[in-house]
Amino acid sequence: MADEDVKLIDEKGIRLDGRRFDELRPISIEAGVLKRADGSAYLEWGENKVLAAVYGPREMHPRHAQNPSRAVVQARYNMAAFSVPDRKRPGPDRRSVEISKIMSEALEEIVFVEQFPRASIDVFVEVLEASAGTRCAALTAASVALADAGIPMSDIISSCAAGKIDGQIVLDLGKKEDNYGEADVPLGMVPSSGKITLLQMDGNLTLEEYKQVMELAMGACKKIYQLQRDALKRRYSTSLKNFEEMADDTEEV
Amino acid sequence: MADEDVKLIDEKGIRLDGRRFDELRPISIEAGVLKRADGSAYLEWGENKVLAAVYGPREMHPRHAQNPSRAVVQARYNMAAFSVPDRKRPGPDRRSVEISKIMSEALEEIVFVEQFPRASIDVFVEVLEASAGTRCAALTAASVALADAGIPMSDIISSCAAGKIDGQIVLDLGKKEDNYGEADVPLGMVPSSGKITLLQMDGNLTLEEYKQVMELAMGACKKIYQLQRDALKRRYSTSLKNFEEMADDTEEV
Amino acid sequence: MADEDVKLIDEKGIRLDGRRFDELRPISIEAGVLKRADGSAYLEWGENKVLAAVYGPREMHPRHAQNPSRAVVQARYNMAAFSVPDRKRPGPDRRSVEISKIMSEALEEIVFVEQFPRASIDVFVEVLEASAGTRCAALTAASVALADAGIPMSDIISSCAAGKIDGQIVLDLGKKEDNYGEADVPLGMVPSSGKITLLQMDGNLTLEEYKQVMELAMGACKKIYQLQRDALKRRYSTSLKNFEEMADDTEEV
Amino acid sequence: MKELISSITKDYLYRLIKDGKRLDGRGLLEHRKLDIETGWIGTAEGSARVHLGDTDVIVGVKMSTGEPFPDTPDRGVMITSAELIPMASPTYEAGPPREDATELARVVDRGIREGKVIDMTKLCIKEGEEVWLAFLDMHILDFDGNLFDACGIAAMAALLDSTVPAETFGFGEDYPLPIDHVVIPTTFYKIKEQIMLDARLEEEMISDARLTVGTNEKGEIVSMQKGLSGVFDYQDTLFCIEKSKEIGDSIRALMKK
Amino acid sequence: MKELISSITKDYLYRLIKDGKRLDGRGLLEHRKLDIETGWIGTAEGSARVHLGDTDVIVGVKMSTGEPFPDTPDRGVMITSAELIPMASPTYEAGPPREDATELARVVDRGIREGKVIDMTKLCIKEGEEVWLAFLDMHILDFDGNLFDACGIAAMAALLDSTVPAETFGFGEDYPLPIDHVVIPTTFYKIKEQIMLDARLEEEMISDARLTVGTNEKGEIVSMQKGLSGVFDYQDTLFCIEKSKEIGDSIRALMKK
Amino acid sequence: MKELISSITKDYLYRLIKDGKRLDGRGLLEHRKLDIETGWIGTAEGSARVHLGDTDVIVGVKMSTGEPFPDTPDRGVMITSAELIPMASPTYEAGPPREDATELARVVDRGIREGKVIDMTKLCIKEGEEVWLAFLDMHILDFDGNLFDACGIAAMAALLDSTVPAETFGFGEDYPLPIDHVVIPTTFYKIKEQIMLDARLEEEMISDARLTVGTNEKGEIVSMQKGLSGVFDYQDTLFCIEKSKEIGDSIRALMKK
Repeated sequence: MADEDVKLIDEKGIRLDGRRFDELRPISIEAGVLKRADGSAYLEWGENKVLAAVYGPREMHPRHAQNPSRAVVQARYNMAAFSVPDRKRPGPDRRSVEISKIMSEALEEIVFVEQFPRASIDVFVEVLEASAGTRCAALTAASVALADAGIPMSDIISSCAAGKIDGQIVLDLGKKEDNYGEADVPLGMVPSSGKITLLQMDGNLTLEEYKQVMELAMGACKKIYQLQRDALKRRYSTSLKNFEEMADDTEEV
Repeated sequence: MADEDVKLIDEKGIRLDGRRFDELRPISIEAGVLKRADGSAYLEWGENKVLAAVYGPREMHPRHAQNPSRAVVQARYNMAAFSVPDRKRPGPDRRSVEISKIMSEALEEIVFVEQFPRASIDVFVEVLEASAGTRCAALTAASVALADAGIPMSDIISSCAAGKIDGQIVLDLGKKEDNYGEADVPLGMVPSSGKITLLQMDGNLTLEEYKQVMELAMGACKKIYQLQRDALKRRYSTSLKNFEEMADDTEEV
Repeated sequence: MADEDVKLIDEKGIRLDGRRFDELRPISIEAGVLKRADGSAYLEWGENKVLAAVYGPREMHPRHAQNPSRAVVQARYNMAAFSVPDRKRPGPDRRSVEISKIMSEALEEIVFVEQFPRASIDVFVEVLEASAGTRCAALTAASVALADAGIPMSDIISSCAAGKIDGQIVLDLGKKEDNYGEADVPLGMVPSSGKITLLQMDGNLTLEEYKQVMELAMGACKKIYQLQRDALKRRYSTSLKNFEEMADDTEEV
Repeated sequence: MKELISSITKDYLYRLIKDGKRLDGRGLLEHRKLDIETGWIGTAEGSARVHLGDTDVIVGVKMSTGEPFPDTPDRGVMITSAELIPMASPTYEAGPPREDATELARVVDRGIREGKVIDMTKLCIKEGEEVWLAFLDMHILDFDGNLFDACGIAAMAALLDSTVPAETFGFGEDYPLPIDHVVIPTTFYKIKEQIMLDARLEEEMISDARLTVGTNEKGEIVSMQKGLSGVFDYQDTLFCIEKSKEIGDSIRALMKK
Repeated sequence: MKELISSITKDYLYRLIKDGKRLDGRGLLEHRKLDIETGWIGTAEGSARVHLGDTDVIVGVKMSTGEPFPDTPDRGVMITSAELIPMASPTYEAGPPREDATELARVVDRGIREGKVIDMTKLCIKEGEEVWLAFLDMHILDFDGNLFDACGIAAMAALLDSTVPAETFGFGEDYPLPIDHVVIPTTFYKIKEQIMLDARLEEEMISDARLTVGTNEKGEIVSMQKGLSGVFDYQDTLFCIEKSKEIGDSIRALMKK
Repeated sequence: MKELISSITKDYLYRLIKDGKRLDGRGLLEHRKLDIETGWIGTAEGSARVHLGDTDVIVGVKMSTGEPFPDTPDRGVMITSAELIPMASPTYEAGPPREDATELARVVDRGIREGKVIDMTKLCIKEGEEVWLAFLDMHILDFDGNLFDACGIAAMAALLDSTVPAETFGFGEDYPLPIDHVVIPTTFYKIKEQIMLDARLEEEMISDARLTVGTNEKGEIVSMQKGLSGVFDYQDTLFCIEKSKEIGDSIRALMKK
């Protein structure tokens, strides 16, 4: 992040992509998009395209990594080579290793891991197109995929960033805002309880600014929570409808 | 492969190295050339120099790769750094990984793998000098090494390529022919039964041309089969002679 | 090593750093400098700064590397990225792999490995600053760390190099002497018995010169042996004092 | 880890196949529903997502500039890679590319390269110094068998969708990636002497042998790859080549829409 | 391998913490004895060894020259790495950096980078062609918890100790590495609803959640990193930030001596 | 995996050696039948295959051009590597070079480098810019002990066989690789206080200590390497050096033929 002479907000308070300071980019979520995975979700968030798959609970390999008293949640965040303007070399880099680690830790909080000793619950997130905010998109999608997989959970995590650009506090930074802005705070939380499961911050904020940033991000998490629930509801009703149709078919016979 | 203005066949139908369209390069095979390996073979084919060694059946490591109902044939094709005009970096590249895989699959067909559950049969091929056609040379040598190791087999595999250069169908492409020719079809087969165990094709052929190519290659495999058998016979007779001499020595005592 | 027109010894026989031919650089050793390791030592030798830590005897991982009849001594020599003028890439290179191997072999000689079947005794040496002679410094420090860890040993190893610069035999080559000298002979030995546990030589020596080199190096090892013993004595007396103070405290209660 | 199949399923499949039938009611030489969606990824120069039944793959093309190979100084360079990401199957694990992924990438690569799909001479910027590099990356998202065809078709579609980003690199106007031929691979599986097209996962798992044939719009064969430890005979290969031309034509027609 | 702790120790620690007490008698928001020694390594451009209680780390800075990144042609480059060498703990093993080391290196790196500690524009030699590269290497020598603070402080101290070796590289006279801000990280651990500073190993092992806050000399927040699978609430974070400023100031004061 | 030997064989060997005898009837300081075949590999600039009894190795030399090291701008560069390919022994596995291979490559490399075998100043093309790189690759084909001598001799023979491919690279006429010295390594093994030359595999496996001494045609020592966890005393080393000169001379004579 570097504050250059790029103008990110105009005199009317409108951002480069037309949003106001407290507006999210468009988000759409669909649960249950893959066949082989136990649970999955596809999420578009602005120009971010993210796919999440869940396998498990299943036996942990290698065995020495098993935890005898609970399941281990292993998230893997991966960017496709073509997901960024300059091709990314395939395979994990340090950034994705770190994101995978903090995602794993965040998700472990909501899963009832004690119910599955020695098991692993694997969450795979593929970023197919990236445009700022992929870790929040990934965490949001992973939560839905976990729910879709029927993993027992206390609640789901919603995630969104807020930050500072051109000296102003704004929600959900876009690509240029991320590159030229002054601070970015990705937040992951359980909206119903206010529990913070993921929190990072880079840049420069006073305490007062931090408070404004958090207010925006926490508010947005609640909205995203609703989108996640809606996606799961649609998924369940489809499953239900399929089931009912099957039942109907059976009756017809 | 790229069709340049290199002339590969002269007006009399003679190729750069003096061969006619249906001629093989000189091939010599010797079985039982290494001491530590359970079986081995050395093969010269034109300027190709290839050494094959077989170890096994032996316990498969790591254990989780064992197949409880049969042996696994693991071939490893490796090129020496000095085997090509521009030094090759040691270690497997994608080409050698692929050749190792298709060689393993081809050889598994002829070995009575059901006789050795959980075992591995390891075939190591070192290309010491390479000059077009190394995969056929490797597969041909590996078959002899397997037989030399006394591995129970239904038959042996013979391998040879044919292809198209300067618009003509020819047998056993040499280095320049491979570089500037229009198509190459490496074939591995069990000559006695006509079973095709390895088949690749790169370039451009009509169906009619494909038929001519295959006729040439299948015919050549039969000749190579004879060379393989001769090598094994020489090997057995030497072993036998050694054994008889030992017996003689014993009697003299 | 390359004999250039760098003058390494002046007409009075004085070396670049002011030493005579048979003088060691200043050496200081401190035992017991780390808390978590079972034993440790810190050594400064000229501008070399070396830290050694010992863990064990402990269970060997992976299990298949265990030796059922004795412990395995595994030394790991590692240079910090900042220990040399041109930053070294982190991780083992071929040089450190070789030094680790010959250090492991040397140390195995003095440890009563038969007392700990299946165990591993791990010796980690970090070179924090390097200035010629780090392998001798490392082996010397490792011996002290092993003793500090209370590992049963027949004796300790002392190590020092000698070599040839400007045609003269000298002890303990410094950085420039190593770069521009004609031969270097690192020696590791048990001074009390004269057993040679480590010996390498690079450069050019006649048999006569070799004898002079060895005389110097063997003599120096005896001096270093004394420094090692002193360091251990200081360490024991500190431990003892601590223990006595604890005892005193207890009595006061 | 290997995909596992129960012996009951196995026997059931064998019985079906013996009668020329398949799990999903298809004919032996019929492929699954094929869905090709291009232009999917904004950050890529070209992209295609292909659903072949439940097999789901995405191929993205990225381009940049670099040095040509010394022996082809006036030609662009194509680099193909495949990742069998663990999302796609419970048996895929993260890590270095497995030999399956290597074979897949190389077979797709050869189909395009030997089929002269791209006119590489039009990807030369300055002979011997700078040419276009085209990176073709294949991601398997959902694995239900026959990756060779799904990826080969997706790769072809992604290339047809691609634009050379000349402007971004300061070399004049963008232009479509120059495509000379449309190569379509079709993969045949031999199970108990029956030959079938486009196996689903369970079918693939009990296959004895596999043969991929790539043909172009003129009906010429440009690549073949036999796999697995079973065998074909010569007549089988002729049969597969004939069928490959037919099916290739119908898929090429589909791609033009 | 993971660090292991007995359930007896665990329970004992929980009881202590419930009463706001700690193993070594410190207050919850007190850090251990901090010892900073700079200029330690002659071969480095700058170095610092930090003892934070029994945690012992060394950071060395090496500089050389190289190409800038295309998007920052007039700025130097910093490369940070951490090695959890097996010397430091019975549970560290040799090998590729573990995810713990990766997180550590990245968090220290971001604190310095985002805190604009180094004036990178003064590390430009020739715009777009040659700039100074600063390599920051962290070695953990003895591990008794809280590497984030020990390494972050050592890194800051090593940078303050560093000289740009311009003479050696033929670019005029040596000059001190240009430092604009002094960023100090402080790490808080949450155990059973109590928040404490600077955990020792045993405390770290039973921590539910971890929060690192980096502040500069103006009291601005420049970096935060929450870790572990437990949670903080919003008020917790405000509390940690306030404390971080205070403690950061006292450590900055210590470094000036 | 380690080579294994039965305790019966072990005891038998010990008894033989005590009496100064060996498995194959050789004297303690006699080496096995040595067979050197050069010019074997057409694609290499030089090559040699060496049979030392049943130990069978091949060394190939490849040359290309590249940048010199900054501290030796007027000298060529030699890069040595050894592969203990799994063909050679049931205990070798494919994979990254093991520490045995590393030591082997480095000891052979040092013998040649420190023995000033190649006149590196004659491998300079343009000072500071372009020099010849000589890659020396050692392949172990059959392993029956004492790789140090087999590879060291094969390397020396391959270098003597090598031609600098100046024409191919456009630098005038080909010329023989400039060789200044002929260095021969000889390796001694200590078993139960007996010192023997050129151990076979079984002997190597029960050796306490190993000492390799490289000498040149003037009888000067150019490299030594002690290995294994046993010891030598000073007198042993003098003995080995004396013998090494003798044996080195006889092998040098053999190579001239």
